[in-house]
Amino acid sequence: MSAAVSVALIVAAFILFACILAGLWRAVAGPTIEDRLTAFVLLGAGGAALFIVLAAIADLPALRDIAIVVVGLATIVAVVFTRRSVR
Amino acid sequence: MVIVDVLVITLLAAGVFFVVAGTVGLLRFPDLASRLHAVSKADVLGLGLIATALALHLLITEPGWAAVGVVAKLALIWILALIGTAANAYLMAGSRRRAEVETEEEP
Amino acid sequence: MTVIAFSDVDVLDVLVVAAVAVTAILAIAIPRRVGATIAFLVFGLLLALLWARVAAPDVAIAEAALGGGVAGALLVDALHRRQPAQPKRDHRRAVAITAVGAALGAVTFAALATVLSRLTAEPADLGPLALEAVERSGVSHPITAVLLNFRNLDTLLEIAVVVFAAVGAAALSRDRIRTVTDPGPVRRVIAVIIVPALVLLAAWLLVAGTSEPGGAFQAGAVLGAALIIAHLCGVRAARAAGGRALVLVVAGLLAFILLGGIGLAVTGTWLALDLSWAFAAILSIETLLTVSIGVALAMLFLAAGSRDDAAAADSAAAAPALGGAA
Amino acid sequence: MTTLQLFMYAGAFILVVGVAATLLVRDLIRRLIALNVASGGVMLLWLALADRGDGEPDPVPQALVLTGIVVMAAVTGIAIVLARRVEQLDDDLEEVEQ
Repeated sequence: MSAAVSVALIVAAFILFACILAGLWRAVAGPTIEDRLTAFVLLGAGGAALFIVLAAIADLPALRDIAIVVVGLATIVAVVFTRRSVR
Repeated sequence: MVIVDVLVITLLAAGVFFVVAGTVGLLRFPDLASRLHAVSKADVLGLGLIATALALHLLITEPGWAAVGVVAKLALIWILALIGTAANAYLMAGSRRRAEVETEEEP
Repeated sequence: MTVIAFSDVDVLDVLVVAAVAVTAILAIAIPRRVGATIAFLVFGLLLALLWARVAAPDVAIAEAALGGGVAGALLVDALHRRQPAQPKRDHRRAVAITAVGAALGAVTFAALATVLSRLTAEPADLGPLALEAVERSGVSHPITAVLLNFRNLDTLLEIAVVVFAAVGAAALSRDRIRTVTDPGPVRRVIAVIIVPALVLLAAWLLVAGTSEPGGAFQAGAVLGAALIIAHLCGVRAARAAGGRALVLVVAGLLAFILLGGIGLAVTGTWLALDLSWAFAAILSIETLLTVSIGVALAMLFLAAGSRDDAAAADSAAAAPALGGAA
Repeated sequence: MTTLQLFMYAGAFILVVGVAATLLVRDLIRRLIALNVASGGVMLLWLALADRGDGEPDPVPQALVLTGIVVMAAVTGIAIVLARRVEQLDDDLEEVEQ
């Protein structure tokens, strides 16, 4: 891996990490319960992005498996939360 | 090699840009619908670009069946994220709209 | 990697640990349930990242699958309930209690830190022994070897705990979350695409677990989440309640006990496996355990959410729906 | 400070904070979350210890933690059933009093 690409990957990891933590602000600020849960929509995509970037940086292939699990299960929160709206 | 590096870094930067844009939208937009719009579209696009950058980099630097397997995993992650995030946004927005309709009808 | 080595104390490690600590504090300090729950689920995701970092990918996958799956579903479903108003406490008393708690916590932390600082850097001798014996276990992945061969009594007791929790939860609540009959287009798409993908993922984790990270627990956690999603998206066959589910849950436990008996009969030792059939035994018991754990977790969820449904039914039809267990 | 120490002390800190909150918080669901946080601290401690030294990590503590995660999920499930039952009974009691 060339130095330029590895530096770019590390910078990307830091920014993605900051994005996920920033999403917590919406979880705290609300105002509605749906707004708070929107932080999860972010986790489903941004979290997976962070995991695959870290998998490339640290050479941990397991992080890609974790990313698959995370995106696969990302719908469960919304499906469970809205379950009373369908019969 | 340099051209590939430039391409990879450009894709990566574009991907990170879209994720950041989605997050800023989530934090700064005024209501749920626009926040969902920002975060569900921009973030998944960002994920796709980042996955493309990683896949391209891997295929060029370490060509072989192992790389193809990893690329398949990255593609699976992106497809699942496409469907999952869109479904999430739809369900959340629908839930909010129903709650608003109910509060309008009640009083 | 030159700029940031992932092996020494590096910026990313410190950042992840700091974020884990911050989300932990947020999860316990935010007074509203919604905020606390979300902070806890983010905490779980960051833990998964940390587990991958401490060379425990199996645990990381299990954490992501359970924290983001069944445990997340259980906690999010509890959000619908109105948070009961806290009884007003004397402010000064509350401050005093918190101060005493913080002081005791500080003392406990100091004691723990003292013990930890005296630990030697030498690893315990059990680890090398286990790693050495892996080739005689029937599988090539050390953690699967420990879980299902060297220390399978632990795993037997664990599956017993899960079975008892599922049966207990089912016994405690008189109703179950109903199957969705009219799921709507988006839920139908989830049922048709995401659910089969998750079932495939569970199968892959199960088979891969004999040689690389994965195994019955991770597969069971993913399967449980898939069953919950399927149930809430109108898949009738995914209903994890009633006699059929109970049979599936108990089957894993009974098969494990049977395996122990076979070990006793063939090798003379309870739960021991002979290398000639260890691989087949481990893979088949893992398959049963996956189904057992998955159905048990889904059963827990269906029972946990039922009180609110029952209450809603009570208020809708004035007569209390007693004995509505299906 | 080494990575091992960083992880160990962080694990001990999260454990202590979680246990303290489990004892102090009144809301049942939040108390359950605090208990889960404490278990995260214990797991961090164990896994950091499993990874000390060079070479492959010790699989025994990792297997124990894996067992612990599944047990914790089962405990969380049944505790939520109980917590909801308690709150339901509290609500019923309030209605009777009114």
